[in-house]
Amino acid sequence: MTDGNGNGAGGVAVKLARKDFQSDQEVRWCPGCGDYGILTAIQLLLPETGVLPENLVFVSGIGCAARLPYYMNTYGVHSIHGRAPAVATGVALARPDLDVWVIGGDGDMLSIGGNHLIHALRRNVNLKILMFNNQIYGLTKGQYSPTSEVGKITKSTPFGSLDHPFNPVSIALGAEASFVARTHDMDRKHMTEMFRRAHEHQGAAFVEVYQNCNVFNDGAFDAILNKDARPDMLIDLKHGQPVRFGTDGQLGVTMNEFGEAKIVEVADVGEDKLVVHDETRADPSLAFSLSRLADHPDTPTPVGVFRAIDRPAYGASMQQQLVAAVERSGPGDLGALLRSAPTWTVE
Amino acid sequence: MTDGNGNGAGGVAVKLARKDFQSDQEVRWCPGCGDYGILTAIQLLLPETGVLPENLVFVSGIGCAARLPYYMNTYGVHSIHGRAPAVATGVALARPDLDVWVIGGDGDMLSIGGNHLIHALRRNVNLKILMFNNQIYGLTKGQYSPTSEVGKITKSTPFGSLDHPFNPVSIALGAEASFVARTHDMDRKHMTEMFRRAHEHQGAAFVEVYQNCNVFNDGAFDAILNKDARPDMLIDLKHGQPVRFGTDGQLGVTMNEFGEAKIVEVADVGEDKLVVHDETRADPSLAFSLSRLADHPDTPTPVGVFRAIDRPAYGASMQQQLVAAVERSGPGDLGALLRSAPTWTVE
Amino acid sequence: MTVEATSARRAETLPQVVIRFAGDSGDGMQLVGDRFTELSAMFGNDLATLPDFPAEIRAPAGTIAGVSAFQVHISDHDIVTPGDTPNVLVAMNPAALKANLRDLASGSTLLINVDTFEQRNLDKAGYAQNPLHDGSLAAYRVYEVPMTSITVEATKPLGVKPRDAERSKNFFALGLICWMYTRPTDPLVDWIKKRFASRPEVFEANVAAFRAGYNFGETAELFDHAFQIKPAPLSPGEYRQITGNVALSYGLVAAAQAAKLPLFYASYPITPASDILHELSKLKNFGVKTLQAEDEISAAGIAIGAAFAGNLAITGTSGPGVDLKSEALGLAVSLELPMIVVDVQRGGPSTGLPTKTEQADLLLAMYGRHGEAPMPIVAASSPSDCFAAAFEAARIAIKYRTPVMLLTDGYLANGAEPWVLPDVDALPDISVPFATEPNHGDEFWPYLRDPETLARPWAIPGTPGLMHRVGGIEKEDGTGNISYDPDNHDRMTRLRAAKVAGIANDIPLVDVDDPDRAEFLVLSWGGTWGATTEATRRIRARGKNIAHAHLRHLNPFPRDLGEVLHRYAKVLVPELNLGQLSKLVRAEFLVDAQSFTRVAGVPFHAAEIENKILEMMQS
Amino acid sequence: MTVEATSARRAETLPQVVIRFAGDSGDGMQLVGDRFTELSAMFGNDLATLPDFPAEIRAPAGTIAGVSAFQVHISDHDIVTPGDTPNVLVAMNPAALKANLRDLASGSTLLINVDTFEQRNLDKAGYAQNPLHDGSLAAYRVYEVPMTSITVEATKPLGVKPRDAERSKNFFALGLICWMYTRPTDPLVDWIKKRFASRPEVFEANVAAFRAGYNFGETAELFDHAFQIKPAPLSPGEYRQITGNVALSYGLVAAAQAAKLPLFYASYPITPASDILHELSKLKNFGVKTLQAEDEISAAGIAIGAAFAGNLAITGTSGPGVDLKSEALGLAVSLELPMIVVDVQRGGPSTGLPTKTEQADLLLAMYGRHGEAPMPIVAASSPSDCFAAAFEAARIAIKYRTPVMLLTDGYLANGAEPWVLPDVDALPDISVPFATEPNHGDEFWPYLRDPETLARPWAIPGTPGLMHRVGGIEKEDGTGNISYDPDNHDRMTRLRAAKVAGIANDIPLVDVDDPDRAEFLVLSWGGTWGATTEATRRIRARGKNIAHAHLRHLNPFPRDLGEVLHRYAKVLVPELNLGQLSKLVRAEFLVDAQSFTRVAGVPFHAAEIENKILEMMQS
Ligand SMILES: Cc1ncc(C[n+]2csc(CCOP(=O)(O)OP(=O)(O)O)c2C)c(N)n1
Ligand SMILES: Cc1ncc(C[n+]2csc(CCOP(=O)(O)OP(=O)(O)O)c2C)c(N)n1
Ligand code: SF4
Ligand code: SF4
Ligand SMILES: [Mg+2]
Ligand SMILES: [Mg+2]
Repeated sequence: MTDGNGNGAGGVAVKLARKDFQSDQEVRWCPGCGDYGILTAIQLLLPETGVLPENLVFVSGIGCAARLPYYMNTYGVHSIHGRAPAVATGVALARPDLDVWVIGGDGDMLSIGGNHLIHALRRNVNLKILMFNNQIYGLTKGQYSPTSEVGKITKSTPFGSLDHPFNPVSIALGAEASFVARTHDMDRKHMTEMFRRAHEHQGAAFVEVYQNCNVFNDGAFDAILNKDARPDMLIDLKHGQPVRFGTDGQLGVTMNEFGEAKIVEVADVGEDKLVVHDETRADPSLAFSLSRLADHPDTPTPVGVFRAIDRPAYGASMQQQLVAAVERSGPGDLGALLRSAPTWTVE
Repeated sequence: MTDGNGNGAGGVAVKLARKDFQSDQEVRWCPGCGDYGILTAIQLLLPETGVLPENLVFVSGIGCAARLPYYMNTYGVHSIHGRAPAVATGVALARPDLDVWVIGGDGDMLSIGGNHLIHALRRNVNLKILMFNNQIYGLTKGQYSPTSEVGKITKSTPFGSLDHPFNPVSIALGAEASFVARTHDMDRKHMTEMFRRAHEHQGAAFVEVYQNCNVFNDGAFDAILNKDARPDMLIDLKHGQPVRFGTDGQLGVTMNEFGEAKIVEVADVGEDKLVVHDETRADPSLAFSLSRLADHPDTPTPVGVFRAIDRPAYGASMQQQLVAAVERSGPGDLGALLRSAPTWTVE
Repeated sequence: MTVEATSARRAETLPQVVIRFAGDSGDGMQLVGDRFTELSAMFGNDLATLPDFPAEIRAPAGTIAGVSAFQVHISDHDIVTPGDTPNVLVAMNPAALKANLRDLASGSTLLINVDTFEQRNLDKAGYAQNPLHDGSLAAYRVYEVPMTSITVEATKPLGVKPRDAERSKNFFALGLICWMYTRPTDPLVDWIKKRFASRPEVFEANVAAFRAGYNFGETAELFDHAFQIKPAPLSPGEYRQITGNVALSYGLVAAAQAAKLPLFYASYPITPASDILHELSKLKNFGVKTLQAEDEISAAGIAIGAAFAGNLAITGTSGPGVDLKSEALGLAVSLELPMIVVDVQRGGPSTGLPTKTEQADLLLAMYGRHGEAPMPIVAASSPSDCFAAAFEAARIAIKYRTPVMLLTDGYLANGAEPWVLPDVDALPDISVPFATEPNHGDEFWPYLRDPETLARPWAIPGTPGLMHRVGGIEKEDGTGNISYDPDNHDRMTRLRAAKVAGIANDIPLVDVDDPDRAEFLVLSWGGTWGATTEATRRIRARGKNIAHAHLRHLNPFPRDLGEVLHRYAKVLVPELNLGQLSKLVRAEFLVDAQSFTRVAGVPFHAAEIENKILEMMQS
Repeated sequence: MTVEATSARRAETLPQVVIRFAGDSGDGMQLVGDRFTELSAMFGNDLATLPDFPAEIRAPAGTIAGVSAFQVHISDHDIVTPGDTPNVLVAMNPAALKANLRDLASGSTLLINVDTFEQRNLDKAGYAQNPLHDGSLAAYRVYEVPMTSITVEATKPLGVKPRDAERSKNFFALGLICWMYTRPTDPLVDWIKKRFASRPEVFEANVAAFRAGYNFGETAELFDHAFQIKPAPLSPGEYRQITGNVALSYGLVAAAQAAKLPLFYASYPITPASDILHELSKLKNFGVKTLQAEDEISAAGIAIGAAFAGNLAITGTSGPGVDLKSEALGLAVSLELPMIVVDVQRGGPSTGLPTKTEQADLLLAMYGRHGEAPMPIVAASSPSDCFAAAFEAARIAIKYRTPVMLLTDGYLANGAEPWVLPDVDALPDISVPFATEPNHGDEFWPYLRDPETLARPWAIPGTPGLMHRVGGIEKEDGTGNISYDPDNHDRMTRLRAAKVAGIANDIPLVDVDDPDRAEFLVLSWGGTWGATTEATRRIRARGKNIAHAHLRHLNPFPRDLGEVLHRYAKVLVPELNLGQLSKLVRAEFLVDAQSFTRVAGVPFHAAEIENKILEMMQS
């Protein structure tokens, strides 16, 4: 049994369009919010996947990002802050036939929900987890988040925050994630591609989406995402290809003797010294070193798929155990179960 | 202000002994439990550090490991399951003069307490965190834990567990830990050394201690810790030295082009191809790749300090902000504070 | 060998006996207790048991903290409690004696493994003098038996090393007790054989020890005669012995079958609830899914997700876990999805007494969520009743699309009693149809309620055309869309309350046991059923009138409860807390219910309730 | 320019007026509401305010969901509520009109920004027809004012682009209202100057808009005359305006000083409690430590750690956060450490109505922890009273070494009123000594209680010789060592309860406001104080007798509460929940307290309570 491709029963391919995935609820984010573009990318992707709206479940926690399920004409649960990965795990394991997505912000998933996230990743539950990282708490009006840079001045840190931020890709890799990618709200094509890859992955797929909160943290990613900055600031990871970027591909990434990824001028080292990206390495070290290139999105930052390996998805394994048990012991017989301890009869 | 060395006020060096750190409570672990040895190592180390018992606080959650504070003649809080890093954060930030240790099991710290752990690490709160990893739930009598290997048969998984385990060193590194080490309950000297290093570190120090639960998971580490296995199975990381092991130092670790640590015969590659360990790399990639050498403790497994870098400890930074605020605005004046909005007087 | 026949002296007949086996955690007391119970069950006695585990940590051998005990009450008549005070205490070491002696009435019998009464063990138990010699046991009938040494002797011919042989001494004790109470021995020998099939030397040693114990009774001059307790006239049926946790697990499985739903149990291990997880984890061929979550919050979230997806979703835990689930349960209340939360109550607050029993989570179950978040509450009354209680919780959850709190406790969970097996084919159908069609023109309104039950439709993912979103923000009545309208919130708050309150119409009236039109009613709930029942029997045996009502449903109450309570001049509510049910009935019915409480981590003794009743009858 | 003087027409004097400013979230209604309030406060009126934020998400401009409102009640006499229904509604767009109209009585005044009443906006608000033209506003005095266009005109000379100019229209509205109610204008202009010091073009535009609004009132023929509301005869003292969240923050700082303890506030952001975190984060020069934790459980844990280490530790949140903290609070109860949990209640269950007010966490505060885990509960009654309530919570926490629940609500948190500044030098000393010496021979027993308060010693790390361990497992009375002894557990459970119950001896008796020896008492708690007070005033104004008692302490109750309640033939308990306090007093005192409830996310109107009282007087 394969975990949730969600193509449903009929088998008859129905051609669906974006509007089939749009609910009748008015989209309520601030004008200019990056969430709009992400929603669009999802709604554009889904018709291409062949999945039927009724076989999709979007689960979220609380936050601006977490409102997304309301806008999807699918099944959805807008749960409580931080718990979306848990609720979604329940959906996905109860019904491995479904296609389950988890949506949340950086606070929802890495602050209060950090534990559920890392456990969903290590378990490899078949979930497509999209974390909208705006490096701020949007919904509660602007406190710093676990991805905010040190020294961040916010309502709760008027003298600057002290906490060293998480690098979401690093922590996901540290948590044994089988699929990790990063994209951003300024590039619909890239987003769609990443979401497609996540969707195709069997198991837990974690996608960090850099998202602009134009109200409380405007321009957080400008240094890397401004149109003219991008060529020199975005490192587009491509499987099987040397890691290379820059307007004319003049920059690249090599591995030093400590296993650290370093940015170099290609001309200085020669193209064959560049790291050739391989998403499928069993060892997550390559993906991890790449994730360390940018401590904070103001130096050249990799986007794309860091890691995509095969590992049994939890739901499928669980299902197998049930099937194997029936094969071994026959389908459960309640009467026999009650008699599994010695019995005696009183006449 | 330095964070908690705990040497206390007087300044007069008192020579303390092991017994000064032993409480009057009977130690209650199963005979043969690895926890005994760890307790001893701690109690042997402390007199050497010069810290006074009254300046020490041991905080724990719930579990067999978490009973340790009762046996220490120091201040202690045996809190609730998973929350020790939070409680300890409160102690350490309220009182940066104290020397605060956190003790817990793999379930306590990585299952229910995973989120508090990773946040304490990224914040770099001045805590010495010792996680006794026996790859099982001891206190609740033998369920699998987040560090148990896949397929583990336990009370809660009679047909084998499905979850891919965490590698505690990897997750700590992914969570931006500034100090990460690993040791084991069979080598008191090594333990003591690791605890000493943790104690000297300013900030959050995470030490994974492989610990045998001889009742519910006996021999989990035999493959690497049996006396005769050790030379070939333990990779003793030493700062500034090539990573080398084996009875005659015949084995070593190199870095491949993907930044992956690989075990080699030194004779095959030559000593100068070996990785030279450097705890102090700003980039945690080296430490991370080393942590991946052993997915599970049945292949050669590194022990020692993986990473030890300088980063401001949270308590010290917090204190600095308070001091700076007083310097900037003078000590707080309550009367003036109440008048910080316009006032008027009714006669 | 069928040993009864060999007994020379005539056995004296007793109506009942309460035996407590006590020893070190490593001494195997639970095992022999279980065996004795099983033998007695098969023999036809009525019975009830009370295991008493040492606290969660393993204490050093020989210390008070390490004492493990197992009490069993067997009788020739219907009984409902494991007995107030043991008639016989088997004490394998000084600590076991010290820890248990205070529970014994004078005149009781002590069977003491005298081999262990040496200085080291006396010290560990905190005895300044050897109690066997200082006269402090004068009030008891003390039998000093060198259990260890006879066991070692008896197994020597088998080539067993003394160290190993010692480990069989619990079977010696069991053999002795079996002789004393003329139990059949063949089944026991068979059991040992099966259990230790793969280790024949252990099997042989244990059998040898068991026989040595039996023969010791037979031959030693210590005992006048054996006793016998005749089978009890139990109602006809096929019986087995069952503990509360197993009964509860089976009840869930039965409910899932009766509801035609897959069962999904998500939990995080915690004493004394873990065994439910262990039990259900074995039942994969029943299609039962179990998941050991990373914590209790996750387990609750997983259950919510599974319920949304159309499973019968359960999350089980004990008090600390219920605390943690509070927020998720509020969500479940708001989502109006069927789900069961099992709370196997233990001693609190905080970590408290994790292996002991208590009933102090009732008000948490009622009120432990922010906002107005009502949940039905069902409680089990005896170990075997956990089956029916679980079934009833599921029925309510499914029919009313609501999370239900199912309360048991440490005593019920681990206690055992005989149970007439229910006819599994006669279990009522508790299934409800999933929604399959639009219910409002061609729209689907997820909060359009059934006018009778007020339940909302359960439309599960995969159903074409019924796609909808649910969430914890207040929803518009009917459509389920987010609504911040003040009046709608007031209406929805009252609707949620009315739905739960309305369940009162769907549960039985109070079943009052009042043969004599008494003026005094005792009202019990949960695990105090047994002690209360026994207490009222004793009161009646004294020729006094007393009424007893027991509540299975704590929220809502049976609809005639107020009326029933007001019928009595005196109402007493015995509880293992500081008066939680009494608070509820006082508030609801303004009845001057008197609270009788004990919070000691142990079930009530029937005598405590009996005395309290007598005292109140006086005044 | 001091504009009052220029008014040609004579102003009519009113005793009071209730004005509601309503517009789109982006329209700056909270800002002008605040400004008007401040002007009125400085002018000497008594006042109370009620902001009404849109729900947590930012809704599209022009929609009902995006409407933000601010109500202010100003008067020439002592007032206690923000007013039941506005006399004047300023509606900046159709949605604002639609969302607020239902709260208005006929005859009220509507000031409408007519520029926004075009098709697009009417559609967004869901108006099929333009209400200005379809006669639906016939019952009101409608003033159609082209606020946007006049603002644009007025700022044109400054070279402001129309798009930018529009943003000043709220100041136009404010100017108009200031004219209508003859407010002093200089302070406002000063304020604008200060606020926009760094952006002179904004400053100038806003001042121009403000003046244009003022002059519009003065010159347009629309208005007969302006009104004036004389200063109120407030008791003498130095006043400021304060919201509940700020008052609470200051109360904590004051308590820390009075207790000579450093203040540590650990919290996770949540509406409507976040502002306490924001406020305290600014006060680093007071030595106040704040920490934004990763979640509410962590915040509670951090507070426990800080308390153990000797700080005055606080953790603040709202309902969902209290749920999550339950387990940690049980630990705090067991550890017997001083600590305050602030619950700024909001609409539940679950996410509920996160920006609205409610009082439905009282029973959660009482019972929301497994086991018997009693916590004192203190509640604030008005925005400024949050200062005193916080101080009192700290006093109890410190003196009795117990976690204390401090309840406020969304209305108190964001509402504002004038406050007489307390004399900070006269604050009572609430410090307690830390333990410094052994207390039992040469041993230190951490659970040896003060015989009077039953508090245990607070020995903080760093104190030589007093090293000790505390934990959540049951402790032996006195020594604090782990104890599984049954009787000890019973004793400790009762001791913990007795300690909290004993606080009744240390709090004031019920303060009953009963000038006429009435037979009917209204019992209120928390934020319903204002509406209840106003309702009883109105009842008395009708010549009827009514008594009113308000509870600051919900656990324990004042020790004479039962007696007080039994003195009255009728007792009414109005609450913004389904009757939580009424349950508590009924259970405790068997008094037939009637519950009057509304759960609509908004404070009671005094009229609702008034009518309920009248109705009950009838029957
Ligand atoms: C238990 C709980 N705690 C706190 C909150 C308040 N809260 C809602 S969303 C949020 C964080 C929002 O930040 P993020 O997850 O990054 O989402 P964003 O709004 O930035 O998309 C918080 C703290 C809550 N709803 N529930
Ligand atoms: C909230 C809560 N959930 C569950 C438990 C039960 N519990 C106690 S310790 C423990 C896990 C023990 O495993 P670990 O942390 O690895 O410690 P060990 O006993 O192996 O040293 C569990 C599940 C609890 N005490 N509290
Ligand atoms: S607050 Fe920020 S994240 Fe939230 S909707 Fe507005 S722009 Fe988007
Ligand atoms: S159960 Fe295991 S970990 Fe716990 S004390 Fe015993 S041996 Fe040690
Ligand atoms: Mg965010
Ligand atoms: Mg463990």
